[in-house]
Order: sequence, then C-alpha cells, then structure tokens
Amino acid sequence: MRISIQEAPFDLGQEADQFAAGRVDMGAIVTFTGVVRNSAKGDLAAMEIEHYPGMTEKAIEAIAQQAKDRWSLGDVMVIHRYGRLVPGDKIMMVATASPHRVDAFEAAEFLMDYLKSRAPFWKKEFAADGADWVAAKDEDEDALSRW
Amino acid sequence: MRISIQEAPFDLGQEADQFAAGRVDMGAIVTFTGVVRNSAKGDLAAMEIEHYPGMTEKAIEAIAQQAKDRWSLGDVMVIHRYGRLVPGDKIMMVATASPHRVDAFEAAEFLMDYLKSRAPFWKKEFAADGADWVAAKDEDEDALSRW
Amino acid sequence: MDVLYFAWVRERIGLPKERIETTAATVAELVEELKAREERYEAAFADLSALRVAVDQELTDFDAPLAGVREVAFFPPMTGG
Amino acid sequence: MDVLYFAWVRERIGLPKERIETTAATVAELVEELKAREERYEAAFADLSALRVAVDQELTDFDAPLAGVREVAFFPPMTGG
Repeated sequence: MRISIQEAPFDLGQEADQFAAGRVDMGAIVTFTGVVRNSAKGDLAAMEIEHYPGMTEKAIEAIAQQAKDRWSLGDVMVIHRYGRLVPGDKIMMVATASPHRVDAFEAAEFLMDYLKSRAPFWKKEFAADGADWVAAKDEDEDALSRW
Repeated sequence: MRISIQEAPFDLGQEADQFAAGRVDMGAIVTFTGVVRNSAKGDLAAMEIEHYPGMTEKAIEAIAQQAKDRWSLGDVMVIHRYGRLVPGDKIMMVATASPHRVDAFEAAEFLMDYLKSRAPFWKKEFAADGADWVAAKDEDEDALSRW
Repeated sequence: MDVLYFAWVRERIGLPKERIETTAATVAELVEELKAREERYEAAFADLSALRVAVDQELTDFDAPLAGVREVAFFPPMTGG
Repeated sequence: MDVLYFAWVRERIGLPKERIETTAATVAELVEELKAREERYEAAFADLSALRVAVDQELTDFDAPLAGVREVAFFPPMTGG
C-alpha cells in the first residue's frame, strides 16, 4: 500500500507500470488520475492546494484500509499533491488491483469519493477576477451515501 | 479515439501517459488494465486469444461510440491483444477522459462490460490437465443489464 | 457466401472458413443444411443456445435473413476483456 | 493545546496555528471563547455549518470533549481529489 502526499509532480506512466508490475494474481488494475482543469472561461492561472500534514496521511490510510476491508484488493495506491499547480497538471492518482474488475472499479471510486470529502485538502483557484477557495459540492458529499 | 487490436504486448505506462498528455479540459482520466491471472491451482501455462478480424474492430468502435454518446467524454482508448499470453501478461486496456470523474468511471466500466460479452474474442486456457475454452459467465451477461 | 467458425465451433467442424452455396432463406435454415451434411456439423450445432451468430460482421439471431449476405459466422458466447 | 486553521479560516484569522490555554470542555466552548476575543475570530466562526473540526487529527463535531486533547483544527469542508 503506497500512500504519498507530495509537492513534486508524479509520472502517471511510471506509477502505473510500477503498480502493475509482477502481478499474476490480480486480473484487474484500475487507475484514476485527477488533472487540473481550466475554468469554463479558460482563465485559470493556477491552483494552490493546502493540506493538513499529519492528518492527511492518517485520513488517507484509514480510507485505503476501509477499501481493503470491503473489497478483494491485492494492493492500493494513493498519490496526492499539494502546492501550486497549473491547468493540465496532474493533482492526484489512485490505483487498485483486484482479482476481479468490479472490485477494482468500485474500490477506486470509493477511494475517490472519500478523498474528495474526507481527506484534508483545500483548493484555491487563481483566475483573472481574483482568487477563490473552491467550495465543496453537495454532490460530492452525497456521493458518500452510496457506500 | 484509439482502438488497437494487436498481437504485440503494449506498455501500460506509455499508453497511459500518451492518453493523458496535454489535456487541460479533462479533469478525470481512468484506465483499466486486464492481466492474465493464473488459475487457482497455479497451473495455467498459457492462454490463447482468438478473435474475428474485421468484426472485432467494428464491434469495439460501436461500443466506444455508444460510450461517447452516453457520457461526456473527451477521449476513449481500447487496446486488446490476441494470440498467446502467459500469466502476468497484460491482455487489454481501456482508458477514458472526461471533465468529471463519474463519467470517466462509468464509461470505463461500460466499455469493459461490453468488451467482455459483445466483442468477438474467445479465450482458451492451457493448464496441466489439458486445454479448455473459457466459458462465458452469466454474471458477465447480467452486467450488461445495468446500462 | 463465406461461413466462418471460431473457437470450439471451429475446432469441432475442423476448419475456420468455407465457401458455401446455399438457397437457405435464414440463418436457421443454413444451420439445418449444415447439420444434414456431416456428423461434425451436427456436433457443432447440437445446442443452438450455446452459439452466437454474426451476419456480415454484426451480431444477430438465428432467424436473420440471408438475402444479399456475404459472410456468416458461428461461435460460442464471447469471452473477451 | 495547539489550534490550527486551514484555507479561508486561516486567512480570516490571519495565522495558521497558535497555542491556546483554555478550560473549555468542548470544541463548541472553545469556539465561543475564541469568538469573544476579536472580530477576526467572530468573522471566521460566524457560520459553524460552513466549518469542520478535527480533534487530534480525527474529524469530529463541535460537541467533542477537549479533555486530554493536544491539537484542534478548524477548516472548511474539504475539496481534495
């Protein structure tokens, strides 16, 4: 179980390859990668991600452990960046490996839903008309109720 | 939309990187990779995948088009191998890019469910006690009903 | 028309593809014609519920018409992915 | 105990962390104490429904007890992922 909270960029391809390497017991590998999306107006200059060192790691470990308890998973990986990012930058990545595709998919979605609303990260967007903290969406909170 | 039916191995990391490259409009990238899993007894020597050249490409294009009609997708990729594979080999991969994570996940699951049961591939397993065609599972057919 | 066989259907019949001249109006009629030919066809087509059929590379069912068709393929349920 | 602030809570209060000596029995009592201090705390804690709290790095709610606690953190709903 690899969990990394880091300021540095990560290499999607390399992470996916390393995660998948040498598995003969896991038929299904799912990755999710989050990318900084430009605003509808196309004027997002940057995003800053703040987090709560110490709590972040614990919260993500607890979420990953819940996923392992609930689905048949051979392995789980979570990478989440903090600091300054620009549109197109990769923010975060989760990966799951399972004997079965449904488990790999569901666990990855579960991890994403919980990371969105239960891991202590906050995003601030810097656009042409100023800087604003991203507001939590009701739909993200609602997404937790399906698990 | 990249669709490749190939005998040669593919590089998960390289494919994922190429698929994700340069997207500033897609916040969510999902990949699924299928791996040849050893048998419970650990005696799977090899698997042979047969397909129907001509129909395979058409069937996968139709499935991918359905996914694009149904979800907000910036891009879709499907790679599926045929020929002889051994445990640990990557059989196939799908990738989806969407502005939203739910679309990327659902479309990837839809693609997988349809590839399993509607694309003309057949697997034959070679184990210690002989060779056998893999039987289609009722659960795979049932999985289509959720879409 | 060309008739193609895949997976264990191909193995039972013993060839992947053959050219067949037929006046069968539907896939089901073609199957009856083939079954009447030889034991190996009879064996391959014994249980139609275990078979799928594609006409001109589109999945269809056994009452599909054959007028104007160039290619028919028989195979077991797919097991890709 | 250490009290930490994140995101716009940190910005409104104007600092990320401070050491506070308190006899407050619960998080809610601590919040009342802070609000009574200065305008900027009053502004930050005006709408508790817009805030979340963690005690010793575990999410909890405002009636959580503070006995033996080393660290309390206030922040808006998380927006990770």
